[in-house]
Amino acid sequence: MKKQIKYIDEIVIRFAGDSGDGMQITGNQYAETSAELGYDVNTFPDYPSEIRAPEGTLYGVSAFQVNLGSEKVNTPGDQIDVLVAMNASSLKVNIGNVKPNGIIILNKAGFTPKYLATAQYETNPLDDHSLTDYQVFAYDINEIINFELADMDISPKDARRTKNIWALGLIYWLCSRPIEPTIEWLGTKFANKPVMREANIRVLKAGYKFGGIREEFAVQYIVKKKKVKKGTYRNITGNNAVALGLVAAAYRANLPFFLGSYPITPATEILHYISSYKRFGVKHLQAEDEIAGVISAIGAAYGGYLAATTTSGPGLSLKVEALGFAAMLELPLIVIDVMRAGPSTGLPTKPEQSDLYLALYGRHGECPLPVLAAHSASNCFEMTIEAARIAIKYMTPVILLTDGYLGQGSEPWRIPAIDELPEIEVHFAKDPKTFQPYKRDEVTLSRPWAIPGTQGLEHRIGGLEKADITGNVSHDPLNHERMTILRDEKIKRIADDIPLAKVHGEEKGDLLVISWGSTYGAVKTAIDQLHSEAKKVSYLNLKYINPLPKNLGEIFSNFERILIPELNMGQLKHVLEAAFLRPIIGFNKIQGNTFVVEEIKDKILELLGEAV
Amino acid sequence: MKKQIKYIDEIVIRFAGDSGDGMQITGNQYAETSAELGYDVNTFPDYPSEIRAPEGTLYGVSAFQVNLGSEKVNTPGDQIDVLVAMNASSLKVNIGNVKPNGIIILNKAGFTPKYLATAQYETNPLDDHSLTDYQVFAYDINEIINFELADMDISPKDARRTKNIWALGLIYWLCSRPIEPTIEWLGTKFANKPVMREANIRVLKAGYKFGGIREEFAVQYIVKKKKVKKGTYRNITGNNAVALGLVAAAYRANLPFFLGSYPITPATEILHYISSYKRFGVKHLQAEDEIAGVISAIGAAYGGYLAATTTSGPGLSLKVEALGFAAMLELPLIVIDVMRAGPSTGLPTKPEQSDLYLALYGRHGECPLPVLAAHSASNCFEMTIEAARIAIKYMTPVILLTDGYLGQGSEPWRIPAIDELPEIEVHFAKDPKTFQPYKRDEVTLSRPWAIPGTQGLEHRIGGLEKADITGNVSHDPLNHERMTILRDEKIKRIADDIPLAKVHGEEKGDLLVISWGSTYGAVKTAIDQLHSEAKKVSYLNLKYINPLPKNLGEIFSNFERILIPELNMGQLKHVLEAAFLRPIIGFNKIQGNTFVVEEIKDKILELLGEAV
Amino acid sequence: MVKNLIDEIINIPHEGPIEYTAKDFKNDLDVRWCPGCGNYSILAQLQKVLADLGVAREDFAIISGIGCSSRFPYYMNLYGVHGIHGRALPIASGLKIARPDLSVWVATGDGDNMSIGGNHFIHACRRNIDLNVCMFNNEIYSLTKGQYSPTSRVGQKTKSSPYGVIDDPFDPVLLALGAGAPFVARVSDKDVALLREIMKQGYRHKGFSFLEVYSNCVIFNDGSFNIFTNKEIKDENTLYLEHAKPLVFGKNMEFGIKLDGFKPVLIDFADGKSSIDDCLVYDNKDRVLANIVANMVYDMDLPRPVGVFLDLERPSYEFKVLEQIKYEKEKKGVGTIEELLKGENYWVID
Amino acid sequence: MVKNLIDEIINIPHEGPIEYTAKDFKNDLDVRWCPGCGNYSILAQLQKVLADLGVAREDFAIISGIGCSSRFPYYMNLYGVHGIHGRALPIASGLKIARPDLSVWVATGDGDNMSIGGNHFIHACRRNIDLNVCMFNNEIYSLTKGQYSPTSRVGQKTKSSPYGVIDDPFDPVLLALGAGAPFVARVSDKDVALLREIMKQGYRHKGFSFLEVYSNCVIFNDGSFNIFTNKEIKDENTLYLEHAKPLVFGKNMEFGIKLDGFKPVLIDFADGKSSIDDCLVYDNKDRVLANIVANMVYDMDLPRPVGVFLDLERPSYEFKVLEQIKYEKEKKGVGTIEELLKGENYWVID
Ligand SMILES: Cc1ncc(C[n+]2csc(CCOP(=O)(O)OP(=O)(O)O)c2C)c(N)n1
Ligand SMILES: Cc1ncc(C[n+]2csc(CCOP(=O)(O)OP(=O)(O)O)c2C)c(N)n1
Ligand code: SF4
Ligand code: SF4
Ligand SMILES: [Mg+2]
Ligand SMILES: [Mg+2]
Repeated sequence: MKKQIKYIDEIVIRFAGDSGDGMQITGNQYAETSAELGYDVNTFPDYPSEIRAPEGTLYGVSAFQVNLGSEKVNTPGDQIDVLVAMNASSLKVNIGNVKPNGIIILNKAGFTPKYLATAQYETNPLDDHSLTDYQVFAYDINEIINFELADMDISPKDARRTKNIWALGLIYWLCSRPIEPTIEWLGTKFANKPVMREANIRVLKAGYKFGGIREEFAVQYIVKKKKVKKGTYRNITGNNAVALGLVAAAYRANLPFFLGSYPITPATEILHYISSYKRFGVKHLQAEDEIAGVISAIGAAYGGYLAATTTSGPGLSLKVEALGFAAMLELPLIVIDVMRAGPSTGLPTKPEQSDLYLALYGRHGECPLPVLAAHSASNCFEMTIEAARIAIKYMTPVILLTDGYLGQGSEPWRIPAIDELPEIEVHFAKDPKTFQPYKRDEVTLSRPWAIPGTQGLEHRIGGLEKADITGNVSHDPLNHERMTILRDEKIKRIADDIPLAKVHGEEKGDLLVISWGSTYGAVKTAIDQLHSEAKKVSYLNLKYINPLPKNLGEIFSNFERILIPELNMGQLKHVLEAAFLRPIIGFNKIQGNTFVVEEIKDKILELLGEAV
Repeated sequence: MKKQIKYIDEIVIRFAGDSGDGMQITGNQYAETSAELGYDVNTFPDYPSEIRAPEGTLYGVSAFQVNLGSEKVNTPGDQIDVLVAMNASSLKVNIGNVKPNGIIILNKAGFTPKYLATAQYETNPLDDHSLTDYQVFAYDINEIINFELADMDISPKDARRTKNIWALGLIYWLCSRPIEPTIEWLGTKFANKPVMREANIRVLKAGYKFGGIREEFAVQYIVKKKKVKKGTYRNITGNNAVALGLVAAAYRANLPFFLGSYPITPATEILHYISSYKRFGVKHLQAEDEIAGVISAIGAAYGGYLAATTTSGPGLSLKVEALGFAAMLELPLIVIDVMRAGPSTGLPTKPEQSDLYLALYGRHGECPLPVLAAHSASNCFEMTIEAARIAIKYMTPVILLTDGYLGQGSEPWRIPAIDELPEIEVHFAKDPKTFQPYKRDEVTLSRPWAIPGTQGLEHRIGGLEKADITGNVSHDPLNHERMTILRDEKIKRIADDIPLAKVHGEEKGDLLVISWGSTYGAVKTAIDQLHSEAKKVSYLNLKYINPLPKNLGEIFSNFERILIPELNMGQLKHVLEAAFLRPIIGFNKIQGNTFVVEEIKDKILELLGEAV
Repeated sequence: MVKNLIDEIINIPHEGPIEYTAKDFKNDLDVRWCPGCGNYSILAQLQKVLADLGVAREDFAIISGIGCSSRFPYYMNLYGVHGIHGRALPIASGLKIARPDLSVWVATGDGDNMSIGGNHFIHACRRNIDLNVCMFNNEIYSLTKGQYSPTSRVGQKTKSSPYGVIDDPFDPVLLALGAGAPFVARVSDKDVALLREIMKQGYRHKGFSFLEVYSNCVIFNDGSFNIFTNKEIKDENTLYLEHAKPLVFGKNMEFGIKLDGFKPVLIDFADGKSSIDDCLVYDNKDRVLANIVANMVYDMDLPRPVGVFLDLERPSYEFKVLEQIKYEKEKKGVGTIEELLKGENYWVID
Repeated sequence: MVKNLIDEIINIPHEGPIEYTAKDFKNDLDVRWCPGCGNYSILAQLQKVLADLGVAREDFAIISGIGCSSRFPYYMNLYGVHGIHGRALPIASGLKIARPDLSVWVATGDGDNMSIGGNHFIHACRRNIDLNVCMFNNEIYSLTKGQYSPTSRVGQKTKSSPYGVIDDPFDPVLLALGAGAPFVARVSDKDVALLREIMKQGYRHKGFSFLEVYSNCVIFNDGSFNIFTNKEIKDENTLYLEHAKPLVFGKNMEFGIKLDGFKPVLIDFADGKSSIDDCLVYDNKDRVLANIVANMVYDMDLPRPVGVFLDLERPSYEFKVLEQIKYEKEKKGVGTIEELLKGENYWVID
């Protein structure tokens, strides 16, 4: 049957089903194979906080969204082009985000009265004409599969578990994509389960063929290929990128690496990755709690390791005392906070940017620390290395903020060559004649790093105030003031050592929009679109929050108004208002999810006086 | 012998000696008896962080300073009129603060070569003419005492231990004060040790007589009596006042009281007091750590108690996660932070005001809490009750900041009649028909307090985000935003319920000086003095830091310049700059001690363009 | 007399009879555990047990930390607090000290209670506040999707130990005994009758009672207690401790445990040389014996003891608080607020 | 080969002979404990012991928390960290995992280690990192001027228990055993020879070793260990445990301990009915026996056992970390950074 081919620039597909339906794995496979073909891809998994919620419930819906484009895509996409929904609840939860005339592929087996009831549908949406605005393709996928696998010795339950792969096959057809990479993947995945391997490969092929055969599928799409820079690529989530960044930084510093951590959503994957790097010589301790996690890292740093701790909000709250201690010891330490919606337990699986205050101000006593923010999954790699560089050079804990959206979302990443990575210089103290534990470098104000095992440098450090230079305990009033100022000044001087902030768009003007962390995706996309519509709005992405880039004040003075969209009640706004004593316009969303591009565009247009 | 009598307004006396010399007890007794005579008194103990440092060392000096005046005295005094120094180190450490021509009473027995060596004196100050600017009275007090007690069956060691009391007797003579109250006190103190009782009483009398007999004492002082408001008075430290405030607040709320705490300098005395209040029906738990301290208080609050936790910086750092939890539960809780010099262990026995950031911003997620500050020892009582009132009315944790200076310093306090204290209304929910765990009061936005044991109100609360009104767990995005805003708005509304800020001096003008917490004493005194010199400077004491008094912005707009002296690097300055987007002049001291009046005066005069 | 608003509430008589069925302790929220999760059984048993205690429903409180297991309070129609991770015991302690009139229960996990909450746990054991603690031990962190816990076994492969766990686990019973807990018990999720019986015994015990429940996590650690729960083999692998009864076990009670010196030794009655009379008669009032028997976990050839290891009574903490208050009031008189504010050294100016 | 700056330092040979006297381990800071404090003795013994171990001074590290006792590192001329309250063990754990080449010692107090640091303590016990922990037990919080600690006795009056402590204390030895510590010992500050001997034994033990030292606080809890330190009476109140030796005690070794079943019983050789041959021969490789003997603290009629309760060897944690790394490297090849960054699913565009 001859089908029409449509060339498009982007396509957003969302796979939705029960927690047990394998939607995460399906979405992930689709994203991986897409990226390998050279598309740009941005993904986000969206799953319930219950491990395995009861079948068919609204809160049990698990989804995985993939935005695939020929150009750089910075978000998983606002609105859905193609929704795959394995049951009634999956339809109900997601229908609101499907584009008008969008494609919806449904499994009829998930629309029995039982499923309709758990989805709290009064009438069956397949019959009640509520879906007329969409292109709906509904099949009893279970039955199709049974038919396909009829000759195999496979239990009905196992057969049913392949339905995600059938849908994937159909999607491949729809997007004119080869199925071979996935066949290969299924081969490895089920290497030890030949029956499941065969079943899955069969239904993948069947799904693919289904699109070609059935009349109702009249159009096939081809997403144009982008030109990509030469190089080696992989798909990467922010959490994976952090794990790699940590090890790469240690490598560049010629140090071994230690992680002290305690599991917590959505940061745990970093611990998982690190714990699997044994043959890369990495050490870690899954500690008894967050306090022991960070404190053991401090112990390792004292021993000369590049050391880190990884956590999310509640964990960061528990590490507060330890961070003050590390600041006083002036030892390097990387603290990764993968932020989630708070306060308290809050919405543990949802992203938010509300730990900024805690990162900046959350220690007793005068205790400033550098705070950085990563803005995309792959940028997590770079910023982790940057955090390590600063930590070592300035002998200080550094807090790097990411969030659940960055940590678990993925995008393709060009793997840098090792010598593209910044070199990190470490000079352990060695000379007993000149060594003084708190004698500072004149430029950086950092103290020497002297590690046990070095003959003649035996010295004691601790949390009590210490005398300038010697590091002995000191109760002298003026010394305390001097040391407090020195510690503060040391952090301030980092501003001389970080890149200036860069404005995109006009250097001077009416409106400057600032993104930080994960708002980057939506804001950058919105700005790109507005720029292509010739709107006058400038833009800046902030990666260094303490200290701020040195030119920020000057940049600000060039704009009438500043807008900061944030996933919180205006924390960065507050910080920058205090820093520059001028009002900033906040745009805040506290809904446990990120901005969509349209929201940002609308807000900017509103400010530009253009009704939307 | 006829002596000259001089009438004076104020006298600052400092008792200094080894940790074992009983200086704290002597100073305290002098202060107590002074206050009972109707003087105003302000004291500050200044002791080493070592429990019992080696004899005669510089760091082992323990001192107690008392400022006694006919009018209100707000500080323990900048400069010393009379120094009692029991050994060479005590002289060396304190001489810098003695007024020119001030009186110095020395124990020669503390100036042997051994003591001179530990004090690191090259030459003996008694002989080297270095003390010519002072009125020095040096005696071998040990010998005098041996003589006085020669006929008693007392060990030389015990005899020597009375030397502080001899000095006290001499001071009483010098200030023309009766010794009877102290004789009575010695009688009780040594009720079971008749020998020590007799010895101490004898030397007290001997010291007193000594002044009268010896020629070199030509002048006796009389501090004029102030007119004091009628009432019952006692001397009180800030920590004692907090303990009383907690129990009084519970009484006014018709609730029992619970304290969950863990010892930490300089807050521990609050725990000591509370633990001694058993016959007042108070309960407490000395917990295994700070976390269990605050969490057990949350448990008791859930059970309907007025509950509190008391700590200092490192402990507050540990309570961060728990405070976010309490904020989410919306239960009343009083958190007392007796601040000390940080960061980390810092200078544990020294005051500082550097926990303000932590109190305001130190929680992950969006989690604002009310923050109050007490400004004098006795004001700790009032502010504790105020913290309780707000906690209960708004169903929220409230942080009250005091510091080591307030906590351990003392002043006379007119004991209020019970009905002078604010009434605190508690309405436990009772009606199953209308009860909803998160249905808010329309005015205060606080949720009902429903305690176990109430039939029909069984409900669950926890740290996960909850649905508006029902309090069920909710992952709904818009609900999370609504609840975040409601929690924030609730705290903001407290501004409608607290006193407006009050300006002392002109309502409009060039310079407004702001004090908070323990800077009150020095700032208030400086301002009073400047006002009496007709200087144009206005003044305001800030007791509510979150939310701020509603009229603060208006007040600020009436002044060209604002000055905030703080014992930190400018935390309140930063907060108010952010709030009002205008520059504020900071004046900072980070030396583990408070401002002296002169420093503040000088700074103000400098700003007023009057050279000093 | 000082007014006390809490007493006013406590003193309101309960309306209607105090007669319940398990259903009265359920609420209408969906239980969000995975189908087949061992926690369901524990929930069902506790609902049955509480219904039988003759305590008014409003006089219970159920407290937890964070974890799959710690969702427990949401599924009970009681006063409840879903705490933060590791802090169930301090919440419960504060509540019980404040409100000795309540029956306070704690639901916690092996991670919640033995990892981040370990300090509170050992202190609760020694402090002896009258709490009833059920620890759902699935030997894994489930809510965070499968990392090893302090009770996971050496070699166990989990998401955070892809090459196998290398730290030795706690034995919860031995830890509780070492920390001084007066009531210590163990049972598996499948032994529903015994589970109910021990819950009741824990309730009757006035003081801290600790119950470790083996709970099967079907997702992240399925089958880890199979040998103690699988009908075919559990009898030969499980030793039920009963006070004042000889230690016998096996499908047909064909085995026994005797002491050789202080070493528990397995005897097979079939060998003709020994009989039930040689068996150790268990005494759950003896903390040394509890320790000896608890140490059997280290010997893989011996059956796993379950039941009540120790059941000692000593005055509970919250009771001693009240006693101390009473004593001081009797000794020096009930304190008034006026007296408190005045202190000992006051003076009057008029 | 990947460059490793730490190895470069470790590989620098020690200059000069490794021969020390105690003085080499002192530094010139004033020791700021009260005259008469029991801590002095512990300090002196450790300085002597370390001098004798044949370890280069720079290869020691001494870690503490906060308390009078935790000032310890300041008085040793070694690498040292004066930690924060309760956190000595995690600092030491991180250090030792990172640097197995170091000999890591921990000085801590009963408050630091058993109160706020209790969780780290029990986890360190089970995890078995090769640390040598000396806990200075003075049964009080001294640095904060005298509040009761988790080892204070019931009824003890302190600043925070003016009417007497009401919670039962931990016995540190029992807690350590319950938590799975492989090496557990107790000694008093005054028993200097034994103190040194046990410190050495702890050093030789490859794994976690825990030593409780009774240390007299002359200011806030003077004399609390009098019956175990006072020359007149200590002999009849102290039982020295020696491996493979019968348990005898008394001024003239006139008493012994035998087991009656599993109960330790005092025997008086003077009664003519019993002799040294009836005495229990101690075996510090048996954790059950260690428990039985440790439980003697609850019987006031029995002497207090001191010495090494348990001395079991099992592979230490940091050793197993290395083993696991080695195994994985051997199995799958040493990983390179390029390989790590590329991962398993990469593609090349050219
Ligand atoms: C302070 C903090 N740290 C970590 C977490 C993440 N976390 C939630 S539950 C859990 C482990 C739960 O294990 P367990 O108590 O055994 O419960 P289970 O899910 O196995 O029933 C962890 C680490 C958290 N919520 N809070
Ligand atoms: C986080 C924190 N909480 C509390 C304190 C106060 N504090 C210092 S030492 C100490 C107790 C020390 O007791 P112990 O470990 O027995 O030492 P000792 O002084 O008796 O030798 C306490 C509570 C602190 N410094 N930090
Ligand atoms: S993940 Fe495991 S413990 Fe959690 S609900 Fe599912 S089966 Fe139960
Ligand atoms: S207070 Fe006690 S423990 Fe502290 S130094 Fe003095 S005697 Fe030693
Ligand atoms: Mg578990
Ligand atoms: Mg102690």
